[in-house]
Amino acid sequence: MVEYTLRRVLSFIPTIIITLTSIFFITRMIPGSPIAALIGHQAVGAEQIEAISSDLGLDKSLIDQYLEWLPAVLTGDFGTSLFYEDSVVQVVMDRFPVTLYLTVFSMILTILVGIPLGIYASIRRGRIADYASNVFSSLGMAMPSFWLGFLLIILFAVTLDWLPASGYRSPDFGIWEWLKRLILPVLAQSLAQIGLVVRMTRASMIDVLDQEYITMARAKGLPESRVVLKHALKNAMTQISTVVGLTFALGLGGSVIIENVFALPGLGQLITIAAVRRDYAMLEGGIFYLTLVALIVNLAVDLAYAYFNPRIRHTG
Amino acid sequence: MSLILISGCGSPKASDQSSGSDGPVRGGTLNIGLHLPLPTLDWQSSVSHPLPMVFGHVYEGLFGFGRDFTAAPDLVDSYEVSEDGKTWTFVIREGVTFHNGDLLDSEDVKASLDRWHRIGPKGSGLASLDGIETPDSQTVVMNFNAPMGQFLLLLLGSDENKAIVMPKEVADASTRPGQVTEVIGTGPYRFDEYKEDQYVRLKRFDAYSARSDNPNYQAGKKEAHVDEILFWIVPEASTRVAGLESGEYEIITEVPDAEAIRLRDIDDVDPVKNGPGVLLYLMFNHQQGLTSDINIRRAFQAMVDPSEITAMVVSDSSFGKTYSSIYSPESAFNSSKEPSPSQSAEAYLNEAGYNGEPLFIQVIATDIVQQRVAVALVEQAKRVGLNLQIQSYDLSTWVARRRDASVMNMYSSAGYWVDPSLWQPEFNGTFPSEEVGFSNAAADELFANLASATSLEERKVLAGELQAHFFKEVALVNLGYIYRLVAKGNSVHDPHGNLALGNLTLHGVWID
Amino acid sequence: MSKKVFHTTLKRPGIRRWRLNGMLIAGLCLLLPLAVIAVFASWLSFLDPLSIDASSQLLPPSWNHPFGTDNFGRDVLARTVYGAQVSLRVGLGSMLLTAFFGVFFGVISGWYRWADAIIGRFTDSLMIFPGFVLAIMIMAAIGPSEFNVIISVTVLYVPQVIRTVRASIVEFRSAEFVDAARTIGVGDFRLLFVHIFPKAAGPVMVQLSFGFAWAVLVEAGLSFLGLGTPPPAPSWGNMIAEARDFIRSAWWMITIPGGMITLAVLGLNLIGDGLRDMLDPRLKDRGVL
Amino acid sequence: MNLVDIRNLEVQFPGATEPLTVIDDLSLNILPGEILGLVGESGCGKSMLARSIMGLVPSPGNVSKGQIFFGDLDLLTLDEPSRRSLRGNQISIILQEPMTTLNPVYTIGNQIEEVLKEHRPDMKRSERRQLVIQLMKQTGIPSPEARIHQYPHELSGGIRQRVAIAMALVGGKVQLLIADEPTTALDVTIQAQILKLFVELQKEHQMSLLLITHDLGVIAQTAHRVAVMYAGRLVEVAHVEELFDNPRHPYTRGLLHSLPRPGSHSRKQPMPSIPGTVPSPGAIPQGCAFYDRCGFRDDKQCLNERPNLEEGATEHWVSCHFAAEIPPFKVNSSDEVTP
Repeated sequence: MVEYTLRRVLSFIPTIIITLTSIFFITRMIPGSPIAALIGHQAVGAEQIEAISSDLGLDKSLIDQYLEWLPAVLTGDFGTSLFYEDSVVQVVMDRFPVTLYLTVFSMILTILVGIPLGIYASIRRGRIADYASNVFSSLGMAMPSFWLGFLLIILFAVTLDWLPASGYRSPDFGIWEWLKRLILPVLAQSLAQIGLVVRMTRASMIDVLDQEYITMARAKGLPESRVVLKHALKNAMTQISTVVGLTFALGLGGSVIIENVFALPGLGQLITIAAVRRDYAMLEGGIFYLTLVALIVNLAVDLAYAYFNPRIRHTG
Repeated sequence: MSLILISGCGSPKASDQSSGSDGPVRGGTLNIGLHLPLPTLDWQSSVSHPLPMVFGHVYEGLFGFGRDFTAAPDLVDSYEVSEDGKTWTFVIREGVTFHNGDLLDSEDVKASLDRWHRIGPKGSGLASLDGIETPDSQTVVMNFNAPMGQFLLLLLGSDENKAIVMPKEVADASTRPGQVTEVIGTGPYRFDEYKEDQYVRLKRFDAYSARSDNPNYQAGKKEAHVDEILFWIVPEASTRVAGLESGEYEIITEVPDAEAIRLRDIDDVDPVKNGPGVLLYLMFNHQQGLTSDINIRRAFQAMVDPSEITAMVVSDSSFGKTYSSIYSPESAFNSSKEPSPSQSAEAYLNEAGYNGEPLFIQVIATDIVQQRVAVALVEQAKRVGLNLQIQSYDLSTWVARRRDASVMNMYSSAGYWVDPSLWQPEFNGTFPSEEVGFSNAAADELFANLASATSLEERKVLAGELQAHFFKEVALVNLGYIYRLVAKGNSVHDPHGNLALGNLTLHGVWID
Repeated sequence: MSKKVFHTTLKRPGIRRWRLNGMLIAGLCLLLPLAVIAVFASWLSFLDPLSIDASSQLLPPSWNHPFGTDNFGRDVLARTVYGAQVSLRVGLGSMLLTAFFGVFFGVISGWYRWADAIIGRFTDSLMIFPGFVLAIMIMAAIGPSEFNVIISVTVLYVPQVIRTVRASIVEFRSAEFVDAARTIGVGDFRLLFVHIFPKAAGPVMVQLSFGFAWAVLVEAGLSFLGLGTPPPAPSWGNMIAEARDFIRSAWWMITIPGGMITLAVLGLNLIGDGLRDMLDPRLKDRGVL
Repeated sequence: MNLVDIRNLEVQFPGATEPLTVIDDLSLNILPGEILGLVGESGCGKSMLARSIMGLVPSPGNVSKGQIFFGDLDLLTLDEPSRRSLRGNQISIILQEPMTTLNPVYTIGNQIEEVLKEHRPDMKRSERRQLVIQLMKQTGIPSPEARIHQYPHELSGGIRQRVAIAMALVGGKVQLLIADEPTTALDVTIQAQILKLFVELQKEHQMSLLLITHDLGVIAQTAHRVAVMYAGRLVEVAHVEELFDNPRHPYTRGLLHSLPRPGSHSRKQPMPSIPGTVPSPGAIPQGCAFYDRCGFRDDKQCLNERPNLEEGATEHWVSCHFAAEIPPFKVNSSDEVTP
């Protein structure tokens, strides 16, 4: 297991370099220059533009820029944001908690609801509870999260007036002040994820429950709860953990749009604004850190997979 | 001059009257739901919308807008202008301190004006400045090589980019646009904290030295009743409204006018119609492409139906207005009107030999007003056989394309004009770039005459001539006026009616 | 009842076969009416989805406007129907492109080891980015338009199809009929695309039908962010974006397009489920992906 | 006294229109200490019978009629906890495929020990360990101390099946061991070893063994008595010598004919097989289930009247209308295989 972990962690390095390279070239494909955004509506002379341009290193060739950029970035230096007057990493770290709260809470909710519901549906296969959970998960996956967000706002904020419609306050303002603004975004974010996890849990549980070793476990006289939770679930977990990891990555991507709906000042919003402002450094840093989280979760999932599946652990 | 100050329902604030006997209460936190994040803390370098709303309370200029949208003295105690309009001498009020405790003197004013001139979007109006002298600590003398009749208004930067005053050390150290080292002003509130995209906190500046004359919008005696002002960044309009209703915010900016009808029916919330009227107007590429043909521009002039356009932009008809002048209905120059087009749009298109070629209006994807204007224009163009299409861009691409004569046809803009000379930066031939802009000797001459005209009557006549000239040349097309909606909870008292004026100004505002 | 069923008595006879057809039928029932109306919209005399009318702004649903009107006085029903066209075009267009590139590169990378390394790296680097982020980056880079949405959906989805196709091809690489075909001199290209690929087509079909649903969601999301189909085109995502300011005063503006997206995606997912159970029994009872 | 007494058992699955009967009015007993072979083609209901005894008929199937006595307990009326306390403890089962009967994610030690944890909760950990190792030794697993930490995928098929056997026996009180095709998936040499192990263990533990197989050779080597199943019904039950010498049911005879015997078939002659196919549960004829494939049928009685299982000779039960008339069995007489 140690060796496996080491190997997986080492394989992380090329992945990161590939990620950074993709980010660099895709963001530099974006038309329009950061200078235009920086100077806004005013008329500025050509000399001034050149001055700013060379100040920002934009007058060099793309390859030169890349070769200067990559080593710096690998040491964690994404430069200074054009607009935030602060190091990119600093700005990203300011926003990071918001996105993390959103995605992690959504993930926790997804796991707490999705896996048990999927297990329940699998053991009630073909009965009403199974169909009900199928309808629920199919609808959840079909609804666009941002639309669901608005429906939740209409219901809980406008009609019932129980929760704020959007915005964010840091925990400094009090736990409830903080938490109550995350409830609706987390709900909107989770529903599709729950749908996915319910379906995958159900499917892999059904696969597993049809296996002979489940019959065998029952034949040993084990109570049904142990059969399902010990013998079936651990086998199904290999697949479920993969889906959970994938769902987390999808959630990180989806957070961009949810942060937009609920006006949460997180990484997603930062990335959208940076894209509009052509704040290359900010955009690159933002996307990289968002992707990095996805990669780390992926790694964790791989390790979990190995943990649940001795065959991988020993031979993989 | 008639100002529309009171909310659309026509009932003056009952709460204000009833509480009038109690007088202002000191203290409390005022929570504002602000519609946009601050792109920068450097107001001097930006015309961005929310900046005046926040920093108007932190910084002061030599002058500020008065209730009648003329320049009223603020940091200035007295001033005089030479006969030729080229030399302006200001005497600064004594005993004004910055938020860092330093005393304001003429060097600070000079450094601030220099920086504004250098990097301020509206500071470019000082092109004819020869130099600034500071004969003593309270006196600033500015010399121009041309008459500057509009100078005081210019200092107000259309209420978007005012010539504010900051300490000399800060002004000198902050060389790059967008990056001010410290936010230090002389206003009644001091800047406390900005949490990126979350909130801005201002605290009352207890050492503030107010003027002694009557409160007058952004000038006169400014009273700071509340202890702190928290501007919450809430880009989502529905959230701002919900927050207002739940009492989370006391005041919210940029309320969708669709909400006005509903808000009037809610007891503890007051909608406030905010003026002066904002002109929506269409700007063209005057140098290249189809729109360089005056007959095409005239077709647009003849084709537009401002009543329909404003109806599309605002949802509540009381917030739109058709008004055939490029000066705000609330301004002193509201007497002169545009004539009517003499031919139909189809006839102009015929003259132009137009044959269904596509024309493009470029919009900023995130700008709802621009988008709505464009949608309406496209449909109106369709009716006269003009093939107009929308091109939607992010802000910076939009800005870049606007300067590019080979791709730009037209865009819509919005703003209020309370003085004819304020049009000068838009039509001096360099805006948005020399390759695109409107440049015209007759207009230049009119602007020059305005610069040396000091009497209101004289200026009014020139304003009328300028408008007629713009109409004839179709420098721009008037698309109608809209009013903005601000809303407050009725715990908020605004004895001077400042919330109905221009950008959010909270002087004199107090809460129960 | 066939003999086969008797042999599988331990594995619950009969039940699933009926259900899988049920899913396909349910999916078609949801989607077909929508698709038919969208395709024949021009013949069905809907109102002009673009024409504005200051006298009928924000009208609630009525006989004249069954889904009400929006803030421009445009008929929401007409916009919904034409919005369906946008969604269908994006879904169909991106899935056709995805199928073409996915199958081509998938087959190549499954067959030639040298290509596998290159294509594999490429797909990996595209799949690194969490979901939507790559789409945002691409749309920011190439600008908002319906065609660009198709491209960006394709870029996002092609790696998954490449992987599926590749896996099937690798499975067949050493199959007997392949050796047999080779010995009688069938060329690589013919072998791959005529003999092998059709055997692997089932999973691709299934994946494309889920991809279609996903494309509808991505288009809506991008348009909502202002990065997709530009206004005034009546795309469902645009309609939701435009409805933001009116969620209190005009509920029909936001509920209807969102409901349509939900129905369409639900229908497409059900079709995918049904197809999967029919074409690719190995994956029975699996979810999307 | 019977160890197991099955009376008129019927197992059904819900069908599209009416329930499908997979075990039809089956009565059978198992004596203490005997090895009872249960033979039949795959799908005839053998495994379902085993699962009925275990109480593990897969949903949505269910036992719709009959009784199963284990000693004097009627298993079908017991509540679930009581049944569970018998399973793996007094009644154990070994399944066909050792690859899939062991849970891939737990060590085999864990999986064997689990039985003890369930049924002998008072046992200490170390005692359990000891017992597991002892049982593994007994089932012929080399170096059990190391093996208990291994996962199923690290073991060979034969060892896995031995693990399954150890798992079945570790409870220590086993009275009935059901082996459902325990050697089918194994190599021939391993098959013999495992069968030998079964016989040894059966004697040692003094238990009854229900050996389910489709392989008459296996039966001939090990069983005391044989029961033959066809399409959910029992067609013949007899002592093993009696059955092989004097099969009375045409189906049994067909099976015996198709049994390869050294020298009994020339290379040119194809090995005889029973023509036709087993009817599916929804399509069983009203009369004899074997009617379609039978060489002795008549068109009246066999078609319309279901034969009962009757004791012809001593302890030789047959269900055939013509049991008495059919001529003595002669290997290679091909007269009876075609209808």
